[in-house]
Amino acid sequence: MYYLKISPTPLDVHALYEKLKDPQYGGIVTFVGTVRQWTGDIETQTIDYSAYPEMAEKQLNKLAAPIEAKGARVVIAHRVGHLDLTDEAVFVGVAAAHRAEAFEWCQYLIDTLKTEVPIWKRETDTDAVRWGD
Amino acid sequence: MYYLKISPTPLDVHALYEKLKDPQYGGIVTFVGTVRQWTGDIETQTIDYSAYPEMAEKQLNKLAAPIEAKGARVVIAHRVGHLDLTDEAVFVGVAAAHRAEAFEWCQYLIDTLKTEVPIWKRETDTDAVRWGD
Amino acid sequence: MQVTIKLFAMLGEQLGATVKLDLPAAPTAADIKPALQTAYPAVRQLLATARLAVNQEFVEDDAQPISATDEIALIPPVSGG
Amino acid sequence: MQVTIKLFAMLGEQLGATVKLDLPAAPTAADIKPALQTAYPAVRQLLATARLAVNQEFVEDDAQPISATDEIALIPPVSGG
Repeated sequence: MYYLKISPTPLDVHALYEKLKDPQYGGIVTFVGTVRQWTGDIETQTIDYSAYPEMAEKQLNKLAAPIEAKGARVVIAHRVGHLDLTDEAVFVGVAAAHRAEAFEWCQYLIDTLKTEVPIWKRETDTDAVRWGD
Repeated sequence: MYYLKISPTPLDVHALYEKLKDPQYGGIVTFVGTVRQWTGDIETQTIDYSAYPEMAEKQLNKLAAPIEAKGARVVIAHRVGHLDLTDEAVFVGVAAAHRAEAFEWCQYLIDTLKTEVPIWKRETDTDAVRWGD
Repeated sequence: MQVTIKLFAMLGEQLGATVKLDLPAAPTAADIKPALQTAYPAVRQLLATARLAVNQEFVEDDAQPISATDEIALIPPVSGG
Repeated sequence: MQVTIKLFAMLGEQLGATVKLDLPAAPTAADIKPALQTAYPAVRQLLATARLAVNQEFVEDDAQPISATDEIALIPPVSGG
């Protein structure tokens, strides 16, 4: 039932959100990560995301399955390729019966994605090129 | 800068989300509350929301101002009138530099809205009409 | 002194969107709910759970004076969202 | 035994998307990073911070045997999202 995708196509945030709507759910929490201009004194111009796509999708499945087993719906999409300022890099959405669990699970998924899913960013900043930490 | 609205017009979730995008923010968290069909054994058919609109908008301003003062952007819209299953009743969005604060503030806003903002629901369930608790 | 009180949700359904209420001279916020409960004993319990708002602000201080031009409302437990 | 190792991010930029590596007979997961560090001392530190994946799963057990048909990858610290 859940939808997980890693793709170079720009994220269609509204279409991803619509996948979460269902009469059985009362709360939908989404997180969208966008390309931010400033990190302290460092100015970012663009970000290139790359992935180990087969493993990344397997890892996303491992994260999403236990949340869905609790009755929620999970939608995750991550973009790869060349992104400009304000472009959406990632969408994580959870629909659940009640809002507290939707918040908890959405935050768990993005926090865990950021350590366990093989995707990397390469920032082109005004002063240097940096691989994400 | 923030946008707060109470209106009988159906919520345009995508337009509300777009108001949150800005190069200074890297994380956007949104909560959408929709009309759920089942609450235990009670089946909901429709919900009518009513408000004390002038006071509700004042209360939303009081909630949003301190969050915006911390550098985030807040967008809140609540629908009034007659809603069917899966219709969006409320949108609460927070854009912030970092995701942890966006999650925290979005959840704070919806939790506080639910106790401090004069809006009421009147559920038409299959067995009875109920005012929200 | 007569004041008009806005009512909402189940209270509005029971008593109408507004009611007029006679208060003693120099009234304070603390006088309103008891006077309403005397006038409308059938909704005594609903009135007890409602919060008073004056000029679109929840009243924090029961000693707040009430004037005839204030916008007074009773706010039943809210259930938006 | 020769294996092919997939590399990503800064490691892929430095050494290419794949490298071939000779391992002793009956190798285990524990043999891979030291052999790579010997072959590519310039990226010793980058290799140290990477995690090993075999058949698209992070390796939890250093004693896991490695066969010539396994898909082996080194995963630098991820930075998606």
